[in-house]
Amino acid sequence: MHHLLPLLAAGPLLGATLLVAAGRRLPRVVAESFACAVCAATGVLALVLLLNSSPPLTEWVGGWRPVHGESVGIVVIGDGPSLGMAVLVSLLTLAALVYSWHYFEEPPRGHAGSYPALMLAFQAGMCGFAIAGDLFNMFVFFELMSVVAYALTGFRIDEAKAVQGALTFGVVNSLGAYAMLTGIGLLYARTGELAMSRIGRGLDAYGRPDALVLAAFVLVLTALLVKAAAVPFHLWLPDAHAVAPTPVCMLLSGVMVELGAYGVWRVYGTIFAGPGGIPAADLERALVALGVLTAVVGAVMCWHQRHIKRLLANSTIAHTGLFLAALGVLTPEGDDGAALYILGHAGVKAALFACTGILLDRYGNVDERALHGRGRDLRTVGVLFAIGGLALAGLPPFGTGIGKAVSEEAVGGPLTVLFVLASAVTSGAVLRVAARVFLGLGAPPPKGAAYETTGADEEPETSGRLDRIPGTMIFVPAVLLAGALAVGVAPGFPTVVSRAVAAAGTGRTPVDVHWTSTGVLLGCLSSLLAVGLAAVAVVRPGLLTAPSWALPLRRLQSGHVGDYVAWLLVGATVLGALALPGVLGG
Amino acid sequence: MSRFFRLRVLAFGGAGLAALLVAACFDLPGFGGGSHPYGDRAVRASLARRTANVISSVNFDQRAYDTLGEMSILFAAVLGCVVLLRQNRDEHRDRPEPTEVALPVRRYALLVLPVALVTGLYVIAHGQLSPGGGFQGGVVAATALHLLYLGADYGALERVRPIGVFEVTDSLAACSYLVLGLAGVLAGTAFLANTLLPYGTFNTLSSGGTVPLLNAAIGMEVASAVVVLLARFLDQAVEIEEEKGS
Amino acid sequence: MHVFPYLVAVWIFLTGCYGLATSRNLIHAVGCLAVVQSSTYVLLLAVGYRDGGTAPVFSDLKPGARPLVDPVVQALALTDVVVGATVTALLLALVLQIAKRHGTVDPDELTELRG
Amino acid sequence: MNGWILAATVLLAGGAGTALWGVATGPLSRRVVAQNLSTSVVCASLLLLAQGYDRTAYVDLGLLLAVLGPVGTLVFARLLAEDLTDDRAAAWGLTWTTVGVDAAVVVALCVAAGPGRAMVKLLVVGALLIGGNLVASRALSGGFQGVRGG
Amino acid sequence: MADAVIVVALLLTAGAATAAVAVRDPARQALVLSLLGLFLGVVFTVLQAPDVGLSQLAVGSALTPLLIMLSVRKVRRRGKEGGK
Repeated sequence: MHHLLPLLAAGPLLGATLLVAAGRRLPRVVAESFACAVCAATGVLALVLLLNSSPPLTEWVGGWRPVHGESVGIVVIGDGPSLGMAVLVSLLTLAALVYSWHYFEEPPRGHAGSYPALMLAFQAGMCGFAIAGDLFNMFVFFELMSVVAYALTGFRIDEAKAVQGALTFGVVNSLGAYAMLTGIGLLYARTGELAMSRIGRGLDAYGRPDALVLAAFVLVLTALLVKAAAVPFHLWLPDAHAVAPTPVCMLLSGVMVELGAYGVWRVYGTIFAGPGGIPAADLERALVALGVLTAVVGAVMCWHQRHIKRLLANSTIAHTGLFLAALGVLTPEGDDGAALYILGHAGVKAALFACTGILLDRYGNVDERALHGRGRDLRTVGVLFAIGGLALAGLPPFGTGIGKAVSEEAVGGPLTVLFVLASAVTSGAVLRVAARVFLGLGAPPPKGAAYETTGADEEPETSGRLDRIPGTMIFVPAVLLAGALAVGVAPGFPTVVSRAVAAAGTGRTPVDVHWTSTGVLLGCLSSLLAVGLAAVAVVRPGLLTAPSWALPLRRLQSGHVGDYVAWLLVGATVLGALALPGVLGG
Repeated sequence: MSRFFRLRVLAFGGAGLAALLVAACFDLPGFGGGSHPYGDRAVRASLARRTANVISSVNFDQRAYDTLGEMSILFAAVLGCVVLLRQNRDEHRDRPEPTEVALPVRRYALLVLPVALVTGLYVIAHGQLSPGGGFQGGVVAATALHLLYLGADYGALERVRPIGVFEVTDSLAACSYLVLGLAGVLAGTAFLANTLLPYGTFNTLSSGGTVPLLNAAIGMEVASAVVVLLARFLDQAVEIEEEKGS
Repeated sequence: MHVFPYLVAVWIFLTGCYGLATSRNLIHAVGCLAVVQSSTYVLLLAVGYRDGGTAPVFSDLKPGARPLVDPVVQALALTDVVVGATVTALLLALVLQIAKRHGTVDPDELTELRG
Repeated sequence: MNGWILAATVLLAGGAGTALWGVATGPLSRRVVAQNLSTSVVCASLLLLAQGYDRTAYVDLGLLLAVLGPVGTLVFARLLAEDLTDDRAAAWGLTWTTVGVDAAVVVALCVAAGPGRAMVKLLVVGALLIGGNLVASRALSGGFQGVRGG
Repeated sequence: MADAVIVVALLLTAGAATAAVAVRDPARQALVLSLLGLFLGVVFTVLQAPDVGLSQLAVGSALTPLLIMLSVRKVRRRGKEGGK
């Protein structure tokens, strides 16, 4: 069984190469069906492997099994979290492919296969990243998914914003990747190994952590946190996610960003968790601090957007902050909570993007103010959008709800307030949009604000504006929301997730995860708060308009690539400073 | 952000990172140190499989999965460039005027073109023996073709370079690398396992099992990918014009 | 000499970052990114160097005749070179489109995405 | 450290250092000439290093640079032709000096290698390098007339 | 003493990298970058990595400059047409 693990990356790649080879002569339908088939087959493979993943699978690619505990090959890991991420990646890619089925704008002449081929390569990159057990291999697949993501983000070359967002995305993420490679170089110098578990053992054998371990930790985490869009590495994300084609947004926000958080968990757990790595207290301080900051900044920025895709992108930032905080407390419950939250969030966020895409294709506009009341005739979309908004707040029994409840229990204390508030604010912003656009509530807002990105005058992604919404475009968000619901209601599913996470960790005993009354109450509280916020925003917009203190925060989001690079360096410094005490204190 | 503020932020971040990295440098094992456990194992493994160039053995045998990723990055980036540099709706093509090239330059280009192609092929073919391999040779061969543009003119290059063929070669070469890897799974060993072919005699062209085959696949892939890539850039720089007034 | 090559790598990394942050031309910025990347090559190969060693390539060398440098970092650096070249190409393609759509390649003049 | 490596070190410190200075400063015409010069200097040092390390396999680096280096200069000559029409980049004195150095290096290496395949390879590299250098210089001093569109 | 050539090569590389950042015009920067590629090739040779040196020379001496110069040309041509 374990021999099949590398096929999770190789399978989609094979499909992509075949599509490009035959793409010149292939009719569009055939190319897209083929891509869906390959994607689904990979998903089934990942699922089958996942069901067989206890005890965790390990595969040495090329058959270089360790001799006397030493190998020259690359190890690939198939445990619960890695295969779970691979399944999630495959499902979302399939959803994105079905969503863009036949609707996506005319492919370049003679290249009918190129868009589905890029999607398959994206899937391959993300799956390869998820199952990597070798640090350099992780870097390679990190780069693969990044490169494909840049190309897909800039896919609509006649959109000025799209190409600009894609370039910022490309520069910042590449810089992060090179930082990671520098970190790999440092770790290789110290331990002479590349497999993550062996690097960890090498560090432990060396003894106390020193500046080298700290620097390697900072550099590797910089790359992963750039991917995960933690403040202050996050600035590229709204620019890229707001301009990418909708199906790509579903993947970027739904799973690629979360892969960054997953990477942090994986790298810390296998490399830096031992006595030679970074002490747990320091990681906790660093991750929780960055997570809180990210959640706050994301929520504030989310509230102040009028460009709907940008609003959703900022809500992704806020939620990543919550994931990082949940992972950061380093308890089994925190890991379980984050895993469930990521699963639920993926479905909800992808569904919200899918609904926004329908608005874009129908009205050529994703501006909350310009669309005021125009979505009245799109009842189904409006209902889906509102449900998505509520689910974002963690309304029971959605998957986001149980994920949030478990995480809240794990973090405890004042952080619970943060979870409630951040999810309520992002959800409130989405509900505000729903009320204004689909119900036409409230007065049409006045024009003109200085420092913001409007969503007016966007080109639809279809070959023309849609008069009728194709069934697939409604079907996909509905299924995605149903999936998010299933994460919360399927009996025993949370416990299964908990078991899978436990089996991959340090052999801790799995805990029973289920809805608690506190969790349900807090979920309902967030949802109520969100509805309240949205209501106030619609009825009395004056009460909640941009207070002046938020303006400096918004000025940071300048779209200038130089600024983003400068903040990346600051982020690395801050990360180093947060983790420093444990290294100094011997 | 103003320029001044950006510089301040940059100075803060840069200083912090610089301090961290310099401190890390002093904790690194001294330059030229002797402890390379993985490297020593790789040399032994390479000799056991009779591959004379250990780097090729690492690339195409021991860590062939990394090379798969690397090849996919190249493949995806070229595909991305093809998509990003496509001719847009508001653009049209202009035939470029032919260029006058000084005679010695033209002669040199036509003379060196075959030499460079042969050099490229030589570098690919000896990849598992002496320094070189599919990537290096592929780039040389692809660059050589563009001597036609540099030394003659763009039309001459276009005549010998059917882009469609190169695109298909690019993807089929990538495909064959994957198929060679899958053969290992089908044979019941492992993905990209180099156990199907005899390892041959040390230091000959056919030594190393599947290493020469994978090397050749990469060479083809890189050469055609670079040709396609440059074709897109040349297209933009030379042929594609925007509609006036748009 | 013990740390000099590493310090050179750090210098190149930071210089490249400085150029990237202060660049007034996106093509120049992509060039600076290539500079940043070259620091990783230097670091990797410096890590793998062994005093008096030679390349582990046996076409003109008897196995065991001389000490060898680390082949693994060389394979990593080789991968890295390829990645760098392709990323440069892809980013340049995006810069070309920016030049077309915005009419400028000065990041200070790109003001569409903000807030 | 043997004589060959010492020679390469001196050549690099002197020649390549000068080339770097020339490329980084001054008018464009001077910069392209310095770029062309750097190919010759670096290629000669690579050949010297191959001999110094006693590794014939390293000669491939010199071969590759001798083939591609002038191609790189042609790229600049062609795509900067418009900028170079006003002040032509001619520095024939410098060009002949480097050609002389290259020839001396190749001859010395051939003597050291003795007759055989290695010597043929060295001669090929030398011919490509010197020919490429001269042609690239020619191209820089107005080798591309009327480059418009093409 | 055997390290002298390594030091020289590293210094040249650091110098070229600094110059590549300091030279702000992209066409001129491309010239410096091609030199940086050559010097990196030398560094790789003296660090006994001829394989990496070959690929660096193959990429850095002609391919990257060609890509950058083609981009510069396209951007400039646009600028000129816009100016008319």
